[in-house]
Amino acid sequence: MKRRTFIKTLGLTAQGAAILPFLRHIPAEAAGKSDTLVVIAGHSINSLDLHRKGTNRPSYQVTVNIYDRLVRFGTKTLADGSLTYDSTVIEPEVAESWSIADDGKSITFTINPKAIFWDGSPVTAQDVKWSFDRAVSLGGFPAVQMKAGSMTNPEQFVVVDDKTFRIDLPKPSKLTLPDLAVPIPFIINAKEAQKHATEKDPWATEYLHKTPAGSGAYKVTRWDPGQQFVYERNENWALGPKPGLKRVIVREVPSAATRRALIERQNADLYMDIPAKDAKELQAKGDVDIAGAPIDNCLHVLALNLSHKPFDDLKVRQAIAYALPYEDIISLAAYGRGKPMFGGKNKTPTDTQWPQPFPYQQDLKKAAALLQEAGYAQGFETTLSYNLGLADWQEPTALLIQQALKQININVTLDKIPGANWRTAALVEKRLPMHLENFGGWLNYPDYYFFWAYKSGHLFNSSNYKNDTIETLVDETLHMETSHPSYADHVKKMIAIAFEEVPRIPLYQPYLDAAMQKNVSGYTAWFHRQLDCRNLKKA
Amino acid sequence: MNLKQTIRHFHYVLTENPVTFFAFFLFGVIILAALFGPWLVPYDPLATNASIALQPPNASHIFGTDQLGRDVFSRVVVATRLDLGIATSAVALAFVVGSALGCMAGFFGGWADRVIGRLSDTIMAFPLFVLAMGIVSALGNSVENIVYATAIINLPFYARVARAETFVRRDAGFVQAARLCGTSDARILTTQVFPNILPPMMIQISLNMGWAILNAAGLSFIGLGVRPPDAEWGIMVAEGASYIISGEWWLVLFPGVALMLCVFCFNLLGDGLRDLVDPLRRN
Amino acid sequence: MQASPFFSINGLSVQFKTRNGIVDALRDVSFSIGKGQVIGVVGESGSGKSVTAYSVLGLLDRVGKISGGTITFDGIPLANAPDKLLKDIRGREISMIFQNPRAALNPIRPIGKQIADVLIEHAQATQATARGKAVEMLRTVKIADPERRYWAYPYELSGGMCQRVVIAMALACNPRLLIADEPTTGLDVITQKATMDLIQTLTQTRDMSVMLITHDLGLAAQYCDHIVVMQQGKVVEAAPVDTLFKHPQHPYTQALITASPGPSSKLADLTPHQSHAETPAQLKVQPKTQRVAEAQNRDLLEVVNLVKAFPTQTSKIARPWKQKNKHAADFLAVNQVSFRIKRGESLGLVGQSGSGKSTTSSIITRLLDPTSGDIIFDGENITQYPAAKFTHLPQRANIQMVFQDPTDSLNPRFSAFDSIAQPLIHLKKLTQRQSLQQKVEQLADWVDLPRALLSRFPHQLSGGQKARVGIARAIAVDPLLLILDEPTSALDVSVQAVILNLLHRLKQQMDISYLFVSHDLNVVRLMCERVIVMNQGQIVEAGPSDQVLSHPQADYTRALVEAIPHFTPNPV
Amino acid sequence: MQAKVLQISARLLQSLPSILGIVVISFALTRALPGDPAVYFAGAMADQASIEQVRQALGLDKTLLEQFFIYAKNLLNGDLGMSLSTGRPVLEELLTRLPASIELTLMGLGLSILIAVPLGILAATRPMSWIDHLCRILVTAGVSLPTFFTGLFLIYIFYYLLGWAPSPLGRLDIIYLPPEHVTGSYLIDSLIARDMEVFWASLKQLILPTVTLGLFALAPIARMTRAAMLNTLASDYIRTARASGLAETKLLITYALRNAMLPILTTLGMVFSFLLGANVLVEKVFSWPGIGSYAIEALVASDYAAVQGFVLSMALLFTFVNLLVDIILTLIDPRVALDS
Repeated sequence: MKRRTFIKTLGLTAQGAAILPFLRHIPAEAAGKSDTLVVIAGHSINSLDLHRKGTNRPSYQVTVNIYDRLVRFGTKTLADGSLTYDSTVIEPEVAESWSIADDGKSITFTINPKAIFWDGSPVTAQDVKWSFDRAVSLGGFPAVQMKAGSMTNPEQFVVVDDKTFRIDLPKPSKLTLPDLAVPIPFIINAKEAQKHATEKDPWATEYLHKTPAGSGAYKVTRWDPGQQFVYERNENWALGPKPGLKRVIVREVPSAATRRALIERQNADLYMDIPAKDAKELQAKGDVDIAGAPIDNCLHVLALNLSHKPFDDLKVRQAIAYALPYEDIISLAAYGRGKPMFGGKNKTPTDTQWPQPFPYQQDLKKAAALLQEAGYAQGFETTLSYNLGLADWQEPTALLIQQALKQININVTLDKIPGANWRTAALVEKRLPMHLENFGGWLNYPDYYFFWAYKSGHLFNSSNYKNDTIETLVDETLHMETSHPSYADHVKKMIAIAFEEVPRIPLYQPYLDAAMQKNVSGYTAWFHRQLDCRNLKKA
Repeated sequence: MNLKQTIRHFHYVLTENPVTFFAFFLFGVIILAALFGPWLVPYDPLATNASIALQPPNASHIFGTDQLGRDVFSRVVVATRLDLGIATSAVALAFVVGSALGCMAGFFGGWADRVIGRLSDTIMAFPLFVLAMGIVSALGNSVENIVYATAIINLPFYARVARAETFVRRDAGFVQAARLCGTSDARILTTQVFPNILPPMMIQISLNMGWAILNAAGLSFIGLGVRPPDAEWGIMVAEGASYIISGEWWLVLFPGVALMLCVFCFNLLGDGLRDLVDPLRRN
Repeated sequence: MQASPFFSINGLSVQFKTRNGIVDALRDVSFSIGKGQVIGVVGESGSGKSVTAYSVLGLLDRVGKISGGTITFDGIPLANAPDKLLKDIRGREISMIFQNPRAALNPIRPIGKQIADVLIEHAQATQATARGKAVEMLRTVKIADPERRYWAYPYELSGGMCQRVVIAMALACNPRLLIADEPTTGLDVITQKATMDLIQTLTQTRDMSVMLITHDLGLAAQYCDHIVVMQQGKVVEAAPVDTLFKHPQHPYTQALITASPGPSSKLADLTPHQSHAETPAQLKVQPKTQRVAEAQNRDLLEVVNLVKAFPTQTSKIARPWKQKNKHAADFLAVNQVSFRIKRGESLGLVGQSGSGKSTTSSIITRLLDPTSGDIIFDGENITQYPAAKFTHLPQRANIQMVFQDPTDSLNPRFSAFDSIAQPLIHLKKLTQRQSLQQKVEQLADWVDLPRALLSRFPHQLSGGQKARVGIARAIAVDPLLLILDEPTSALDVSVQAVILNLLHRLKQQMDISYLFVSHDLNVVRLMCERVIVMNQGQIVEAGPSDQVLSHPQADYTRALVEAIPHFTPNPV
Repeated sequence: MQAKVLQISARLLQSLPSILGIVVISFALTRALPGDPAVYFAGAMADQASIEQVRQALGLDKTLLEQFFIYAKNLLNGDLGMSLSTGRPVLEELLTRLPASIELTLMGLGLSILIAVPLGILAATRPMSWIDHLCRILVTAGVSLPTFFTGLFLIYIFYYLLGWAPSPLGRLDIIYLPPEHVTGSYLIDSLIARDMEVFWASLKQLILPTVTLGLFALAPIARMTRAAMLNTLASDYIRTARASGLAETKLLITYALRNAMLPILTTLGMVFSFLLGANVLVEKVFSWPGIGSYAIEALVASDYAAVQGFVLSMALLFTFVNLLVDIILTLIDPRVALDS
């Protein structure tokens, strides 16, 4: 017999602090087995607890897979046969049912008795309250996201009885229920966690950082920071169809070239977030499947900062919008993995579709004329900044923009900013005159996008754009049901202003691409852009 | 007569060692490209052209085109000036400051020696590439800062060589004789000692040139290099590296070979220079 | 000699390939050595004597090649013999010892092991017996406590002991011929005598033949039966010792013999073909009438209780934090030295290396600060100025120095002109190009340096020429006191003779006082009226030169005098 | 012997100011890094208030001097702080990653010694011959290539095209388990565990990165070996040994090489530290879980504690390696203790 190391009994002594105590061994012959999936990703996770400060974006997937939420979004099959989440359908998860009060100011959930934590204890309303209290109390991103669903205060979370939980709202909002389906309001085994809470750390962040306590379909059985982590199926999970994979191994491979080699040589089953060029080429080769669809509510834009001259001048912004080489950008920077957002037929929107093409396309004469009207016939000098962490699409885009603007006498200096400094410079201090931006809203409503990206002072409004009509319109529309009679009208007005004023010039709507071997099925594209292992299967 | 002798000596070293001859030839080509590169190339190295992106080498683009349709040959040739500029200024800076400090440490000894010695020990104890990374990211991503960072990490090497070479000459007969002639220490250091430590320093310079170029390339690889769209070998290799697997080998091969030849040339020149200036081998 | 000598070299030619083309190092060299015979090969540097020795054992550099002739050892041809054969001959049949014994031993291997290596290599011992035999060899060469010294490293032994270890290595396998290449150069005279006596005893008892290569005629005369004189790669004369010294045939041999200073030779005898009476026509030295008249009898220099202490390594390591009050552990290089020099007088300062004579001269030159004591120069106590400050004082010009190593003391980047001009520019503020040129050329004339050589750099000058540049530089500023630190020790005898005469002439013409530092008693006697002898930092004897040399009072001086090898040259 | 002990302790004392300098410089440097860690760690969509909250939690609202003293105090207690980006103690992180880097570096160094020293000797015994020139060209070509280029190229050929090498996924293929932790080196640990299969597997993973790193170290070692050998071969004691008829191998190894080892060893110490720093790029290409890749990420994230910890541990390692070299030198060369 080959002396490969097979799984031994669970619960052997842990070796070193780096490894979780559940399981000591990595599955043998993993890559070949049909119940084990090897995933490669470019980034490292840094925590198993999404509420903790400093938890990075790649870590969100852990929460998605190992914790449950009260509700989740449904899934749907697209025309090309690929699966995607359905932002219009909310399904039960821990909550078997819920009812919204007639005034819309509270939602009451009944907890499914089949919801059971890993340690065998049932999920109770107390657990949900503790988890939600934690999400709004620890501050940082979780609190901000909860706030989008009008949840800011622990007092809003009420334990009616063991199996009944109620959320009180200051006013009715269409965003509350979808906001409960995002990764943030996950449900923690409060009794387990509280055992490890201390006075200094009442929310047990140190414990949950390394030791999750949940009820989800998967458990993390091993985590070697910077190298890999392993999901193992929770055999007792009953809140949905039984996941098809017993084990998922996520390897972190920093070099994109190496990742591509691995998927091509079939040493990995699935490659999340594959760069557009590789996606395009691998699709053409046909050896692996590429699943990709435009990301909802997400745009790659060129943002112009209105607090820098001459971008305060509408004509200058429009001139630039007419000067951009949209088609080149889609072919050379996005490699076709982007949905055009230019060349719209109408000056004003005819429907509430978002995002939709803006009524601009490259027309250098028009651009030059507009610039002349604005008094900048001689052009001007400016700096175009982009994020080094996203250089794979931002650098070619920036170079193409630079070349194009040169033709209308705008001399652009490129400035690449390391990922760590990007947020400070672009979003917090909002000091970059011209830059590339890629905000996407988790909740798929145009007004949600405008709330973050066009409202004065809001984080993703890196253009320092301020428009009184937008301010009022967004405030009025944000919590309004889509069925409301004035909803469509409001949204169209907002989009019309964005068309006209262009503080953010959309380039294209990006795709989220994943490459997988032919025997992998069930991949679903999610708004949070993370891998959800529950639907995956391997033949 | 002196000139004649020098030429003969030069000739001897070159013919005795074909590798050095090759290095000098290469050096000439590199200098030519650095000086006249922009006038020699067939295309604008910055001009993008979507219709011809990622073309393999062909008759009109002998090194092919890159992902934005820019001519790789033109970019490789034009990059020579920037690369050589970075390396030269960094090495010159390190040489001037390092040898000044090293000479003082070696000549005066004592307190100056201890402080300068500790300082260079401290810099040397840093992982040098990481130090360069830190400096560039702290000071900001620009060509000048790459030059400063490269100069700082090279500094201790010059200081050390200068110190050692000065130290052995500190009590040499001709230094003593100069003292007897009423020459001040500062003058002795500059006119008597310094010219004599130049040969070993020259070797160090030439070896460091190659290293400085590689260093800049490494910074580019992790995204801390020269700003686009400027053509620079390191960036081109770093960018092209991710295209190896997808089969666009020309993106990385040509700038890579240019980079290698350049570093190669300077390294060989260092060896050649050693032969050329070594007084022991003159007789 | 018999018909077929034991060892013979016949018509040997050796060529070296250099960057300036092919150079003949040896041309048609022939001589032979009989069994038990001691042959001296004598010549100045570049005469090819060492090349001859290296050719015998095939030890020439890669660039050297035997281009003709034969070397026969006991019937075996050695010239261009295969390496395998030579390897067996080396150390077993023919051994060699070298100059600079410390460098000739592997610095990181115990000396005993190095001897054992040779024994094992030539199957004279097994791993088991090698050690005992090596210890035995060490005892043979009179190394005390050989069992313990077996494990000693070369740096732990004195130069003389190192040479004895090298001899032990060479004799370990009882070879039949020993080639000794300048075996005592770098050793002081007393050690030299002991070493040579040892070689003589050991080779005589073993009936070995010896080829002694030396530049020192006295040494050759004392220890050899037969002498071969070489010049520029050729044998110019070969004769038994007595014949050679009594009736030298070749002019070169004659010159060599006369140029070697003996216990009774006069300065003028050394260079008989040069006329001493007349000075060159262009040499017009301004008489320093004022200076002379002023104080003929006053002391120019008075040194009082001079002390120089150096911290030792151990005192530094043991107490790095205690920088003060560590005199007890210090090494006293100069210990309570006092003497005087009168105006126009020459004082010899004699001692072996490490005796403190160089430190003393450096302190007087004010290149070094004394720990205590006074130096009164021309009526002024100059110890009041620290060395660093003295450089800038006008008094600086009055004390100048000629350095031991003419190569090291000239800046390789300065031409001869620049070197000589340096003191004129800095001390005499002579900056006008024309007068500078004039003055430098005049100085060159004074020291017999052809003006054409002034534009050359040190590496383009011969040793004697470099020495002249050094002297010209020292006298450029009309010093009152010139310190000569072994000025001729790096020169061949014939050049030494000329330089000594030059120095003597300059002293008379310019009325300079000399402090002549040397290890060579014969040279000191020629140059100086009075001499002081130093040993271990202290003065052991002082007095008029002739008296000290002919009737030494102190034991140390006596040993020194007795150890000088000499011959009695026949006046030509 | 006592002198040697004193010598070594004096060396240790000497390195103290350097280490202090490193602590200060690394602190200053990390504070000079742009980017506000508070903003970074507050996460996406954080507002001003939550950023301030994070800032306080990180202690970044205190003055620089205060921060430095807190840092220095913690250091003295052996506390290198918490890595902000991974949320684990820096010390623990470094200890798990250091063996990977050291194993790789030592392998690379070992490989280049195996190639460069014989090459250097060969070149030195035949100076200016075609062999000499060839050696020179070979090793110079090795050092002229950027490591990330060599690394990717090797992956392309030996993994992607030929499929000879295992997938470039760090220290061990997924199907194997790391051996029981004893030394941290997978090679040694698997031998201790008598698990030959894991041994071969980790050796296979090591080959490509080792070659990449080794190529880079060839030049300095070969160059120094050649120079040192030329020097010793020209020395008097080699001539004496040759005149005594010692065999050529004995002459080259026992006499020449042993003496040439002194400068070569000093170079090796330098090269080791240099490689340890230079392999940051190699680690990135081969997904090697070493401290180099850790440092890059920490630097990009302005993760103070991690960068400082990395720099400090590298400096200590550097000091340690140099000390080790010195000790070996005193063992080889009886004179060293007395000199300098």
